[in-house]
Amino acid sequence: MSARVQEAAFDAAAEAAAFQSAVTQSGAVVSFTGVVRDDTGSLDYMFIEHYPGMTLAALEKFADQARVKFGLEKVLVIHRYGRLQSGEAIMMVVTAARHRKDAFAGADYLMDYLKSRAPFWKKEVSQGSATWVAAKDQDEAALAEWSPNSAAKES
Amino acid sequence: MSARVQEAAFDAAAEAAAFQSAVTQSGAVVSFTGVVRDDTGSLDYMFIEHYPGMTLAALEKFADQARVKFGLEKVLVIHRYGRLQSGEAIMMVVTAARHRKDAFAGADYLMDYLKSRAPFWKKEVSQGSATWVAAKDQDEAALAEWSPNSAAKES
Amino acid sequence: MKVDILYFAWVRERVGLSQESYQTSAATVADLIAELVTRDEGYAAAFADLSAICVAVDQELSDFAAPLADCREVAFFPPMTGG
Amino acid sequence: MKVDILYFAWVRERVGLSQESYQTSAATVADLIAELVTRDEGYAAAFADLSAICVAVDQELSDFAAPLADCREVAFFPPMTGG
Repeated sequence: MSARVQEAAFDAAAEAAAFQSAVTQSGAVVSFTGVVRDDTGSLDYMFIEHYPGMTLAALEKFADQARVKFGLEKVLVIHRYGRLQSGEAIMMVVTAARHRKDAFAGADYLMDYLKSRAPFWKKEVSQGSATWVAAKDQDEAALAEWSPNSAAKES
Repeated sequence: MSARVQEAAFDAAAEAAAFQSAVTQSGAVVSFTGVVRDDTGSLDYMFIEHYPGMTLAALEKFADQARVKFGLEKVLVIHRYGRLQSGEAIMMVVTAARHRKDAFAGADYLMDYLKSRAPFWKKEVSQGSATWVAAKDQDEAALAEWSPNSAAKES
Repeated sequence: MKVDILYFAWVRERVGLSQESYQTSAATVADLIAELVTRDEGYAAAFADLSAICVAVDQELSDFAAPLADCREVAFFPPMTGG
Repeated sequence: MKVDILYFAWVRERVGLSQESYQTSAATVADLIAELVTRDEGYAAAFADLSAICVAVDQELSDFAAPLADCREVAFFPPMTGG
């Protein structure tokens, strides 16, 4: 299992440490952590809805794709759902590879898939008023760059 | 101070946790950890020599460059010297930015500079025989891609 | 054919349901949507802008042209915003 | 002019010194190397392939054309392999 979906908070540092201690072949470990930020100073909380029947399988699939595409030794994806406060970690991705460029690219690739293809929806609740976070065109564009027909990003 | 040069081991997980708790504006935190690997199963140890008068200033300069270029909220670079065993962390880079692409690019950029422009030299000692690690053409090529005249990687 | 339909995020809020079991003879996802929007204002509002609607058929991301034969579960939701 | 010369990694091993104080009237880094290689076999071996030699003048990465006027410290080393 490379992926976990959970409501509970996780300890990003402890997860990264456990991941790294299980790596034996790789000289490069990259981690990404996404954190709830309160840009306006008025966020009460963030609520993340997901599609329980589909979420874990989707994350496992993206992790496998990244592992194969970049020759990763090991991949970890953790994504939370439910209610989160400003400053809490939403999710993390960790990759291990022999070469640093593969570890970076693997994590970047996974993030692009998680942003636009994993069944999560974020709602921001500020001063009692709830707003669903809109998908960004740039997230879709970032994903498109990994396609075989794109000139960018391919090694 | 964004950079540290030290002989002693460091706790990458604790460093990442402390870094993240000091971040207030950024939703994206990326870390890279470089680990000594024993590809042949015969490594006695790795020895890293450095240029004490120059090293810290070089790391601080690269950290500042990355901060400005990618609008990073916070940067950390730790690099060890001296004798390291297989499995030990050599160095780490952590970046925090509002957007994930900047956090990734900032860490990637810093790694390219550390690989080819920071005054460290690695020696591998295997079965009593010492070999200086040769610089890789691909590391120099990776660095060149950040130059303003390169088509790649510029946002 | 009886199919479970799931709604997420603001699609769920507009429809007013998170899940329902629905009897249909729709051949494709597009046909199913055409049926649903006639049911009441909530459905009509949820599917007013189809460019903002994504669909999964049996828990795989799909598209409006996908056939529904033998399918058990269809889910409608806005573009995903994970990560 | 007296200048501190530092050697690192295999340059240091071939020269046989990590640091020395050296009296020179060399105008550039290239001139300084031309003087050093005549001193003994160790220097000659260290500087045999100049494409494998990097230089820092007063702790800033530099090149062989750099002038040495007013400089206090010159360091020679192979391409760096940090990270």
